[in-house]
Amino acid sequence: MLKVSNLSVHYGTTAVVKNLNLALAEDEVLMLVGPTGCGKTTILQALAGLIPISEGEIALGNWCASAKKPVPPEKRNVGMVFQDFALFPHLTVEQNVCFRLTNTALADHWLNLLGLDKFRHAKPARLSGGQKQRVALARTLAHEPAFVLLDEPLSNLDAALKDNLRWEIREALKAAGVPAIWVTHDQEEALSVGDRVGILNGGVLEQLDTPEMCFAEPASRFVAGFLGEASFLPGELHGHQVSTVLGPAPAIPIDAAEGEVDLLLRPDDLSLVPSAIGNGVIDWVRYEGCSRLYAVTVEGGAQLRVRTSHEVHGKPGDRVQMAITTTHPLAAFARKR
Amino acid sequence: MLKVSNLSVHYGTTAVVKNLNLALAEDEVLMLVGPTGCGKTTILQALAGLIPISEGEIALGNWCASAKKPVPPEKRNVGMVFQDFALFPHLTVEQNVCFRLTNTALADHWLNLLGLDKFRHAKPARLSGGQKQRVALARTLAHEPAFVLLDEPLSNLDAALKDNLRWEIREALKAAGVPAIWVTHDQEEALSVGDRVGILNGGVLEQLDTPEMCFAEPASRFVAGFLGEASFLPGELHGHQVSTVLGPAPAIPIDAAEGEVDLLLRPDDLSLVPSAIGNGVIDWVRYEGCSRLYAVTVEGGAQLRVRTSHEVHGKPGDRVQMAITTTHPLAAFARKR
Amino acid sequence: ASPMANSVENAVSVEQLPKLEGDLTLYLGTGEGGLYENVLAAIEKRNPKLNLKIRRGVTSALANTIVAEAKAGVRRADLFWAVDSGAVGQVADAGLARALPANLTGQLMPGFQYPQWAPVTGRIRTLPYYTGRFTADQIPDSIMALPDSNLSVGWAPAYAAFQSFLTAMRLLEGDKATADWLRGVNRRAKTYAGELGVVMGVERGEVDVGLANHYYTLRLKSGKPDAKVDLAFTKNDAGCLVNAGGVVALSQGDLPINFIRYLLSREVQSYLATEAFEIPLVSGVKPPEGLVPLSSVSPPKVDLTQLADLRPTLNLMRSVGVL
Amino acid sequence: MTPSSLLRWPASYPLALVIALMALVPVGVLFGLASDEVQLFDAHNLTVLSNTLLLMLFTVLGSVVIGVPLALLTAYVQMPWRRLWLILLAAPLAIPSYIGAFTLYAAFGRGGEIENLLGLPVPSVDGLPGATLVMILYSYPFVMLTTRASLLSLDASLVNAARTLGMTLGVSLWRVVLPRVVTGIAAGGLLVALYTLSDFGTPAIMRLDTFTRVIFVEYNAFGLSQAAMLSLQLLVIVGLVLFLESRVRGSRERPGRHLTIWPGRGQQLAIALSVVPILVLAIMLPLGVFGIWLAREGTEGFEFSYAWNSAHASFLAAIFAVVLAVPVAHAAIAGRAGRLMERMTYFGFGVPGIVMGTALVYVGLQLPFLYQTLGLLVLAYVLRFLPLAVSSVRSTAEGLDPSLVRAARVLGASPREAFQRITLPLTVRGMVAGAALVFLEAMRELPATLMLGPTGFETLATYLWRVYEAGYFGRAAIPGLLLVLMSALGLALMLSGERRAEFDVTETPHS
Ligand SMILES: Nc1ncnc2c1ncn2[C@@H]1O[C@H](COP(=O)(O)OP(=O)(O)OP(=O)(O)O)[C@@H](O)[C@H]1O
Ligand SMILES: Nc1ncnc2c1ncn2[C@@H]1O[C@H](COP(=O)(O)OP(=O)(O)OP(=O)(O)O)[C@@H](O)[C@H]1O
Ligand SMILES: [Mg+2]
Ligand SMILES: [Mg+2]
Repeated sequence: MLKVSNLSVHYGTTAVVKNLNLALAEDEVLMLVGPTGCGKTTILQALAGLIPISEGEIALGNWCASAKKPVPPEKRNVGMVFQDFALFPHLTVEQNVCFRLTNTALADHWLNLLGLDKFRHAKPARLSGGQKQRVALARTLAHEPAFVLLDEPLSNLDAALKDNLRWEIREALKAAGVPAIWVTHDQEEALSVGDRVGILNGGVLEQLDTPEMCFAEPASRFVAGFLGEASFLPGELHGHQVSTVLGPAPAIPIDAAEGEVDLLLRPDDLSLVPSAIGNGVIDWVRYEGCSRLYAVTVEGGAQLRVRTSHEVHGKPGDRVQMAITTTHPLAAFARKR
Repeated sequence: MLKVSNLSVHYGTTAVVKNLNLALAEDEVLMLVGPTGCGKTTILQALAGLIPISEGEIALGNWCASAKKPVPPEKRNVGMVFQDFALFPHLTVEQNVCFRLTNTALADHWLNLLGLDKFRHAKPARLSGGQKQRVALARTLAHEPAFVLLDEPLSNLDAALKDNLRWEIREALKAAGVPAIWVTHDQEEALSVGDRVGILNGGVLEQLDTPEMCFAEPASRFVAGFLGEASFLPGELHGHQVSTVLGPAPAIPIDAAEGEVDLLLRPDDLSLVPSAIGNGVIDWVRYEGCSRLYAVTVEGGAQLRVRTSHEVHGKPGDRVQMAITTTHPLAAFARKR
Repeated sequence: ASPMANSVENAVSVEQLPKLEGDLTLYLGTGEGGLYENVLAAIEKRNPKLNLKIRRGVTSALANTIVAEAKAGVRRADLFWAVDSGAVGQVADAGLARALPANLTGQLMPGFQYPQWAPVTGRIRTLPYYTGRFTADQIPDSIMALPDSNLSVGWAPAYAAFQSFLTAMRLLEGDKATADWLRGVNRRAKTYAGELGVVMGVERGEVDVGLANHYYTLRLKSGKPDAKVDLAFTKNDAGCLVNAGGVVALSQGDLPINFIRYLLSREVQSYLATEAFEIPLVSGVKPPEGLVPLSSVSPPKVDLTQLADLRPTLNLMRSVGVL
Repeated sequence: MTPSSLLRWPASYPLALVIALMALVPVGVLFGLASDEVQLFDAHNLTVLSNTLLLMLFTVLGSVVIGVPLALLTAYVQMPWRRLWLILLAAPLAIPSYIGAFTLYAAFGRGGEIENLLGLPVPSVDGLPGATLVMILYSYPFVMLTTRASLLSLDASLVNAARTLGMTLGVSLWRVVLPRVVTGIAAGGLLVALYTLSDFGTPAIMRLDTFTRVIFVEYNAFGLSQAAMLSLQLLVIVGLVLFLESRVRGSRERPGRHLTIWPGRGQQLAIALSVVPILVLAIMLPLGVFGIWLAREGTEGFEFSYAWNSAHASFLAAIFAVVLAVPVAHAAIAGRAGRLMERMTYFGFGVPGIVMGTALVYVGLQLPFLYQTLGLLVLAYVLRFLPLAVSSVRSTAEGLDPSLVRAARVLGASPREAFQRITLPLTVRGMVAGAALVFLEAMRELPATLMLGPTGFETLATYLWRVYEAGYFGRAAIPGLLLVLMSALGLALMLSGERRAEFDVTETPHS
């Protein structure tokens, strides 16, 4: 079981990771998200022992590393899939995957599973970005680590493969009973694959909870905005009921908010019906395949986003009737001053 | 106006791009998608003149390049945003963006817009992946190309920034009236940003059409599967009507299909209601924030995917009632033998 | 032609010499263009039981090595055959040279008999001149008159042979006259790296006259008979100094001494004279072809070992600014 | 920076320190020799000093001007017989510069061989211009090889970015590629500078009064201690050059795709025509002049064992030099102290060979079991030429992507294993180039070979010198030719090793 206490990391004098606390269960998959440059890669490298930590402790199974007593990476038995692949350019795909293996059965298994069989004898330089990423993945998993770190393992794969692979990796991690920390940009990936989600902002963990809780009751506006398209609608909160220009709605106060609040609305919490006497005006619309996303300015000036079936047609400037359709309580944040 | 006729590119003896034909209007944005290794990057490099072509012609404005008479890249006035950034490591961010500019106002504009102001004097090695991508973007756009090639320009950005940037880039391209070819992995990006979408498979362009047409009437099963989660349900097609285990539905025959067909169903074309006497059994379910995605095996053995509100709860093994809810005609492909 | 071939009177023939047997290490210092390889090969051929090891090197470097070896108590060399007498003096001054038997040194011409080393061959200072413009009688016959002539001069001040010549001038004429001479020549001199270069320069007509040992000219002419260069000699001054290369015995036993005897044999001496154009120093051996007999030149009387003390000469050259 | 360098002494330090101290031993001996007599610099020597510095400066500039374009050519341009071009262009390293200087001197000028042969008057080659020309011809390959090694470990696809931004190929090479190989160029320039400082033959033959000549005069006048003192003063200049070179900072980056430039037929011809004069002057002219003399005089006395001796000793030296260079190069990358150790190994290269040789005799005499054995000769070669190996190993090692080593560590490899399996194979190219340089230099080395080899050990260089000294130039033709041929062979062998190490995208399209 991985336990991280009070971890801080500095580059020179700038703190890049501040006071991180984490504990992972036996086979838990933790998704780490956050804006670019917030320190995700840095955390993974610190856990792997690739950069020195300045404070705190990392413990896993039979080792415990601190700033004073570092444990070298090769003693940690962690696996890592690097954002920039880090394939050995002088070795073939097969040799990369078998790097320190004596029994190559597992390597074969992963090469097979990731569709790399026909590239076995190719050098990495000949592969496309996505192919490289799959080799990196195979290499890590074939070495049976006690704990896996994934730095945007799927960021260079196409959507179809990504979707399948995502679940294959998750299942493999679960089957092996290895805990993992998985960095991603993809909020869909973060919410669906992980057992828990950690949202990082400027080196600080803003929330660490189940996907459902992070999504429904974000700890901050930042988290709300980061996980899915958040719109905010002003309202008056009394107890667990809020009144807005779109009518009343059930609400959950965040950080004991009261009175003037901003209500978090997601595109699916709303409905949109074309109506000449509606309460909003379409700003823009985007086609998304199955659905369309509308941005609508409602009375009071708030711009809200709402997702409809692709069969609903509306043009910018059209007047529409908006309503809150969700039945679950909505997160309410104290109004910013 | 860009015109590509009969373009083929070989690496050694392997044809990587086969017989590509394209024409782009004044300010059109063409999204190019396809599985990894299908030749997207290769096409862009051929258009930019970075690799020799083996057949065909590329014409833009005042130049026309063929296999016999290549035009060097610097004569093409083509801007390119590279998949692997290709920033000049020995220059600062500002020097990169101003690379060949005499008037740096445009550089300032883009540095500003992309939030790079505080990194002006940093060297690329110190930036995180996403930051680098933004610099690459700024550099290309600041040089006012007549035509822009983007190789997965957003693949390393986080979701929030990606969403904004996507539209900013599109608008900038439109405002400047420059046509662009934009390679992406992200089918959502492909469908929403592009004026047209090209789906590439093994070096061949399988379909080139508006996003709506590509999505609703895919030219092949491959295209159907590539753009969004496709499920196929067996049915009997007569004219424009198909009958299935989930009942009848309107259909569009693809390639003059008749009789035994597979009906293309997207997760949003279906509804799911928990029901002890339902016609399907849940295989798995995934949380997606606003929604949940279910995989359900229906009578006859087909596995269908259906997306519901996140408020619908169901566990694997539960019996549910499935129905086709869409009113638009569904694409029907001749049954594979 | 084999070095053991023609026989001349007065000198000892190799036929009369004892056979050489055993291991012998010879340090062979070249540096001015000696070619002794054929001599050594012939001696080896004649003495199959002789195991001769040769270490070749720049003369001064070998001298330094011998001194360094002695200091470290490592003795590897039995003999040191050096191309110039200065190096011999250097080794002798370090007390490393073994005294030679009188019956050996007695074979040498008078004036070339030294107790601790044996000169093998001599070379004479000459004034090679460009025959394209000059005849012999236009060349001054006194070296000290050279600055006052209107000839352009090629020289190689950094060259050991030149420095020995200048040392002799210093000994004969004094420091002041030598310094004046240097200044005078320097005004019309062209500097070359070595005296072979000087002779080649003269042959091309780059300069009118050069200062060089005799054999460069003779060798050049033997390869190129129509070469536009010939030799002129001064009289009874440093300009026609006869210097010598020599050999030192460094280890005990008869073998090194007997080896030296071979070098002074009639056959070796005449071979060196005919093939290498060096001047034999054993009486009764003919001088090289193309060279006037020594007797007609009248070289100055100088103790060659004194020429080893180059330091004052170098200081003088520096002060005048030719080095 | 790797974590190990932050947490403790880099593993390469102790070894590098031992090697650096070893390399300093001869310099220490010079101090010992010089302490006998102290006579400092006199005013006259100022012109000598300025000649020396000018020769060094012009030679370095000229070598860069010739060597860098040739590096670009051999690294990126797809030419027919590219390996042959590379080998020919590196071959001048195998020709002793005194041979080159002498033949150039003999060929040009009034009454020179060219005038004799063609009847055309040609200007003579001597003085500062002549010496500079010769030094450039015989030392530009240092710059070419180190720059080429840097170029090959560079992400040259950035040229593509520059070209799409509207820059021509030439300008983008200039602005985007060259600034990133300044360390490689500087490393080559350093070697050229040190070589120029220590060379005696060329300035002597070209009649240029330089520092080495003063030293040589002293040495020949048996002023060994004065020569040692002057050598130490020369070392001050060496130190200055080393310092200047260490100020050059390139950017460190991840290796990437190679660039391939496809010239048309006409361009290929133009390139060939511009390269040929260099080869004519540096290789064909000396061999041709020797050939003329060979015809005039005939040859005798040459044995093929000389060639074997040359190759054998040089090969051993190349291997050992590279083995020793690896820890030194890695120490240099790891930190400041390591950098200092690396610098220390460079001193041996800047002292005139004969003085260095004498110092090594003193060293050898302390090791009687080694004295006058092949072992000591190889050791001497290694001490003299270690910088050649170090500089090329270092420049490739610097280009190594640090995340590769991290990946290996995370997969469970100890630092040692990661070094053996990742760092080492990925720096093979630099090691091969370094070995090639040492091999070529050792092939033409003279003073140490004469002074330290086993008695009777004759190599091509010593034989060449012997017949040159004796004025039997015709006999120099065969060993001269053999020297060039064998060096080319050695180069070819090593370059085939390099090809195997070229893992990146050299499998270029349409190959
Ligand atoms: N070697 C370094 N020296 C100094 N600062 C660094 C270094 N590496 C990264 N940083 C800085 O540390 C911060 C965190 O970087 P990190 O790579 O962890 O971000 P990230 O969250 O992984 O970003 P991305 O999503 O773009 O990969 C960034 O602001 C970056 O500029
Ligand atoms: N230099 C090369 N030599 C030989 N084959 C190559 C080379 N570069 C790419 N290929 C091959 O050409 C095919 C197309 O590569 P390309 O890089 O265009 O793919 P892509 O569609 O951009 O993939 P990705 O989405 O992973 O970036 C791949 O199968 C790849 O293996
Ligand atoms: Mg990162
Ligand atoms: Mg690509």
